[in-house]
Amino acid sequence: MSEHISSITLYVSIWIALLIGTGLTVFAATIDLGPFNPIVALAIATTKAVLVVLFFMHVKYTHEKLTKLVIVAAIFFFLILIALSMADYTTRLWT
Amino acid sequence: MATAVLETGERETYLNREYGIQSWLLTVDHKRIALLYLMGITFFFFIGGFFALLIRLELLTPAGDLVQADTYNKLFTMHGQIMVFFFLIPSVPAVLGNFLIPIMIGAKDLAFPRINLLSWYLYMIAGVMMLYTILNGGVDTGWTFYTPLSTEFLKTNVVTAALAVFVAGFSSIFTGLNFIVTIHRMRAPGMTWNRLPLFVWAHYATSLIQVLGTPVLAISLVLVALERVLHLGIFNPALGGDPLLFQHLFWFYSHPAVYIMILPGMGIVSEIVCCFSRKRIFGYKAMAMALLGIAVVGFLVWAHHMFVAGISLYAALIFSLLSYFVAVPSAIKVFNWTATMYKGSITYQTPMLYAFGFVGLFTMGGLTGLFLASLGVDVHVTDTYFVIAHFHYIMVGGMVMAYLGGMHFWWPKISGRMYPEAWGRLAALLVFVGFNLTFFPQFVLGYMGMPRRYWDYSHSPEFQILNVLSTAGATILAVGYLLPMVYFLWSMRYGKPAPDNPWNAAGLEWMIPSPPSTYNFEEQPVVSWEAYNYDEIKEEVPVAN
Amino acid sequence: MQTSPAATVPGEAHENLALLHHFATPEQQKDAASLGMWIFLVTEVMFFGGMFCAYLIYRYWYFGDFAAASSSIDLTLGTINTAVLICSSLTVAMAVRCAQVGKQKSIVVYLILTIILGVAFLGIKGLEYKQKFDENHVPGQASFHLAGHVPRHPDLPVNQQHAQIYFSLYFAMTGMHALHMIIGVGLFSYLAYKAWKGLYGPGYYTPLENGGLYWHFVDIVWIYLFPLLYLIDRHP
Amino acid sequence: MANNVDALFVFLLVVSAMMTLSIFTMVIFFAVRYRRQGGRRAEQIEGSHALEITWSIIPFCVFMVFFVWGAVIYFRERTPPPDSAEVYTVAKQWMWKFEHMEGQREINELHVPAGRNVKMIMTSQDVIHSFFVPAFRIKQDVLPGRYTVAWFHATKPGTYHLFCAEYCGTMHSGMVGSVVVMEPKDYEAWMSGGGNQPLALTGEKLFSELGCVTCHRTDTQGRGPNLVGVFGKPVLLEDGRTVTADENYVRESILQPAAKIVNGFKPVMPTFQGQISDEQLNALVAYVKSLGQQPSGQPGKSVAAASPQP
Repeated sequence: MSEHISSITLYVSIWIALLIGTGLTVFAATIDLGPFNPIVALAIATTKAVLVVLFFMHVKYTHEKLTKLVIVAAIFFFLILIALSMADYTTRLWT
Repeated sequence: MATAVLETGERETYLNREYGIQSWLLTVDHKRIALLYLMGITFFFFIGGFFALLIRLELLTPAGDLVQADTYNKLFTMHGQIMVFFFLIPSVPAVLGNFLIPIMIGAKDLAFPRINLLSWYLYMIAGVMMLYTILNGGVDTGWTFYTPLSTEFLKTNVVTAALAVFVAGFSSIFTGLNFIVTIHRMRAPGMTWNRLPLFVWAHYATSLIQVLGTPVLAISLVLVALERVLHLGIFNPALGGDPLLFQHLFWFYSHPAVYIMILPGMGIVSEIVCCFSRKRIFGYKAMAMALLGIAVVGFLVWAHHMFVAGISLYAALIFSLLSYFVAVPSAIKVFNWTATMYKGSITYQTPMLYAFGFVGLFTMGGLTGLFLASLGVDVHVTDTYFVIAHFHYIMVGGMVMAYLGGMHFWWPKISGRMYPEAWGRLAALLVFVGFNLTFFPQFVLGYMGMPRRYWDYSHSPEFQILNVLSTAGATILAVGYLLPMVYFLWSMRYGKPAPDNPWNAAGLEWMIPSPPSTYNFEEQPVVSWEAYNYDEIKEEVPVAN
Repeated sequence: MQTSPAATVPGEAHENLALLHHFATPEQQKDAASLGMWIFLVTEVMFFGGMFCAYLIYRYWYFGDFAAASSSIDLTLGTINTAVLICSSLTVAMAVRCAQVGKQKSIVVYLILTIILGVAFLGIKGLEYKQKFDENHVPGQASFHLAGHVPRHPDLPVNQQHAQIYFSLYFAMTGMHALHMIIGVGLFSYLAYKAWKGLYGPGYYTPLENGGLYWHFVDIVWIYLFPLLYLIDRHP
Repeated sequence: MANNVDALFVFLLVVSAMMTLSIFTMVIFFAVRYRRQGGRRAEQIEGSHALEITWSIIPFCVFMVFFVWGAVIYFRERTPPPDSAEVYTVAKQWMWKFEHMEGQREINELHVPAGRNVKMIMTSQDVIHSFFVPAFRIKQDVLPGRYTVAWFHATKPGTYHLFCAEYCGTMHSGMVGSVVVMEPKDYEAWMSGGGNQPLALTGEKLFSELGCVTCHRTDTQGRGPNLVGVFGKPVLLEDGRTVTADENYVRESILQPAAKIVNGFKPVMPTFQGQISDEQLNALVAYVKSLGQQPSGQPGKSVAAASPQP
C-alpha cells in the first residue's frame, strides 16, 4: 500500500489545481462553446477526479496493481450501464 | 497448538467450544455464521414454498376459487421476493460458501469476520421487514416492482417490501465483498489461483456480480420508495418519465442476479462430480474462465427481459445477440462435467444423484433460455408459463438441486454426523420426479399461451389438465424437500459420527476434523497440489454408509 | 491530549492489539482492509451510477427544460460548496499524512477541520434546499412552479412536468450525496476520537486511510454532480 | 407470422432436444459404463484444448442461426406494412378499448377481417399492460404516455383469446377478451351496422372545436405548420434534428407542443395535456394521419410538433 509519503507542497498544489478547475468549469459554462460545453465540463470534472484519485487517494504510488484493476472495473461496468441503456434510448426514434 | 480437548473428553470443535445464545448471536466464526444463515434461509424457503403451494392449489381449477384475486397477487409476489432475495441469493454463498471458502483456501476465517456477522444481521433485519410486510397485509407488485404500478397505483406495503429487499441487498454486497477480499488476500501459501477449487472460483465470480450489480438494484428500489413517499417523479409517465427506465435499472441487476443464483451451484456440482467420479475436473482452466465469463458477459444481456416492453428494435437486436454469447460458457460447463465422468469410477451417493439432476435440468433450463433469447420466439412466450418453467429449471432444477447436493456432500463436515444414505437417495429421486412433473407441463402451457400471474383462467379451460399435473408434481416436490429437513435434524442427534473424510474426497476441507475446530487448522497449511488431485488419492468412496 | 505510552513510538504499541487473529501479518491485514475499501467504493460507483444513468437519459430527452431548471439553482452556493469540499479533501489528505509522519496532534486538528468543512457543506446544502422549498421548486407538490423559459428561447415556456423530473433527480442525487456526507462526518468524528486517543501513527493508520478514501470518493461524486446539475447551458 | 414463429420454435425444439438427449445419453452411459468396478481405477484426463474449442465454436454457430432467424421474424413483427387497417387501442385497468378507423368502438372484443393486415396503435391510461394474442404469436406491451404498435395478419376466421400479459394489478387475469376474425364480407356487414362516424372525421371535428384549425391552416399563412401531407414524412426541427412524423410524434406535439418545434415556427401552441382524453387524442392523430395521405401542400413545413421519445 502507500508507504509513500507525499510532500505538503504536492498536496497543496493539487488542492490549488482543484480550485482552479472549479473556477474554470464555472467560467467555461458561461461562454458558448456550442456542443462542447458539456464535453468541456466533463473533461474538467474528470481531470479533477483523476487528480484526487492519483494523489489524494495515493493510487499513483501504490505498488498494488489490484487497486488499479478495481478502479478500471468500476468505470467499465458503469460505462456498460450507460452505454447499453443509451443504445436503447438513442435508437428508439430510428425507423 | 495441540488439539484442544474439553473436560468431557470430547474434542473441541466450533460447535461445542461455547454454548448459549450469546455465543451464537455474537460469534464472528464463519462456520457459526453459516449455520445462522442456514436457519434463516431454511425458514424463508419453507415460507416461500408454502406460498408456492397455495399458488399451485389455486391453479388446480380454472376459476379463482381458493383465494381472492388480490391475495393471489400477493402470493406470487411474496413467493418471488422471498425465494429470490431471501433464499436463492444467500443460499449457497452465505451458507456453504461462508462455511467452506476459508477452509478451502486454508484460512482461519473470512477477511472481515465482523462484517460477515453484520451481513447476517442485515439479512435478518431485512427478513423481519419482509415478515412485517407479509403480516401487515402483504405486497402485490410482482417481485419485479414494475413502475408505474408499484409507484402510483398500488395501495399495499410497497415501501417496506422495497426497503426489505434494499437491506437484503446490502447483506449480499457485504458477503460478496468479504469473499473477494478473502480469496485475494487470505489464501494459504501455495494455494495459487490455478489450484483453487472451482467452488471458490464460482464464488469469486458470484461475488463480482453481487458487488457490481446489487447497488443498482438498491438505488432503483430507493427511487421507487422515494416516489411513493416524497412523490419524486423519476419514473412517473405523467411527468414524462419513462416506465422502461426502471426496468433497465432493475434488470441490470436482476439478470446477473440469476448468475448469483446459479454460479455457486455450478461450483458445488464441480466438486461433487469430481469426487464421485474419482477424477480431476475435465478442463480446469476452461471451467474457471467460463465462470468468470458468465459473470462478466451476464452484465451485457439484461434487456432481453424487455423485448416486448417497447425498447428500440436495434437495442433488442444487440441484446439478443449478446445473450447468445453468455450461452457459450454455460455450454462449455455442461460438456466438461460430462467429460469429467468419462473413464471415471463412478458411485451413486446422494450428492452425485443431485449432481446428475443438476446437469440434466440445467441443460434443459439453459436450452429453453435460447428460445427466449431468440427474438421471434420470445415475443410469443415471454410473460407466459414458458418463462416460469424456464427459470424454475435454472433456479429450482439447477440451484436448489445443487444446494441440496452440496448440503448432503458437506453435511458430515458441518455437523460431524452422517445423514441416512437410503433416505437421501429417496429424497433426491422424489425431488427430481416432482420437479419435472411440476415444471415440464408449464413449458407446454406457456407455448399454448397461458400468461403468467393469472389467478383465474376460466376463459381457457384447456389449460386445466396441465395445471393439475403441475400441482400434483408440486406436492411430490414438497415431500422431497421436507424429507431432508427431517433427516438432517434427525442425524444431528442419531446420525453416525462422520469421519474426517467420509468420501475420501480431495480438498483442504477434508483434511481437517469433522466438525472443524474454531480456527479450522491447527497450523497454517501449505498447499503443493492442484485441485481434485484424485490421481493421488488411492482410496475409493466408501460404499454406502 | 495526554501522552500515552503509545505516543513514544506512535502507533506501534497498538500493532499487536490491532492485528486480528485470523491474519498472519499486519501487512496482510492492511492489504485486506484496503482492498475491501476499494471494492466498497466500486459498489458506491454503481449505486450513484444508476442515478447518473437516469440523469443522462432525461437530460438527453428534455435538454431545454433541464437547462432552465438548472439555471434556477444558486450557482454561487454551489461553487462555494465545491470549494468547501475540495478544501476538506485536502485536510483529509493532510490528516493521513500526519499519521504517516507521526504528528499525532495534527491528525486531530486536521480531522476536526474536515468535520467543520463537512458540516459547512451540509449547512450550505440546507440553505439551498430551503431556497428550493421557498421557491416552490419541490417536485410532487401541487404548488410546484418553475417560472421562466428555456434559455435563449424567450418564447418557449418551461415544461413543468419535465422540470419536476429535473428536480426529482436533483433532490435524489444531492440528497444521496448529502447522506454520504452525514455518514462521513459521523465516521470522521469517530476517527478523530480514536486519533485523540493516540491510536494512529506511522505503524497503524489503516482506518484513517480508508476513511480518507471514502471521503475523497464522496468528493469525486460532487465533482461530477456540480457541473451536471448546476451548469447545464448557463451561457447567454 | 404464426407459421414463421412455429417453424423457428420447432427448429429450436429439435436442436435442443438433440442436445438434451445427447447430454442425457452421455451422462447415463458414462454413469453406467464407468460405475465403480473392483480393481479398475479412474483414468485421469486433464482436458483438451481442441475439445474445448470445438464445443465452444459449434454451439456458437448454431446459436447464431437461432439469432438471425429470430431477428428476421422480430424485424417483421416490429414493422407494420403500410397498407394495414388501423385500430386504436386504449388499455386501462382492466379492460381493452378499441376504436376502428371507421368509428366502431368495442370493449374487450375486437373484430377484424381475415386476410388483411391489422395494425394496433396502443396506449395505456394507467399502468403497463401487454397485448397478447397467442394464436397470432404476437405480444406487445402497452405503455402509458406513448404509443406502441403491433400488427398481425389473421387468415382463419374464428374467435381467439386476447390476454393482458403484463401484470397490471388486482384483476390482471380478468383483462382478457377475444379477437373475432371474420370473413371479409361478414366483416363488411358487421362494420356497416351502427352508422358510426369515421375516426378521422371525429378528429376533424375536434380539430376545429379545439381551435387547432385557426393556426394549422391549409395554406402557408398559419402560425402553425400546414399539416397536409406531413404524416409519415421527415420533419426538420428548429434545433436542426429531423424526426419522422409518426403517431408518437403527433401525439407528443399535441400534448407537449414545445418538445419538438418545427423549423421556421415559434412555440406558441398551448399544451393539451390533461385536457383531452386518450380517445380524443387518438381521433386527432387519426385525422392528422388522414391529412398525411393527401398530397402535400407545402413540403418541409409540417405540423407543430411531435412525438415524445420513442
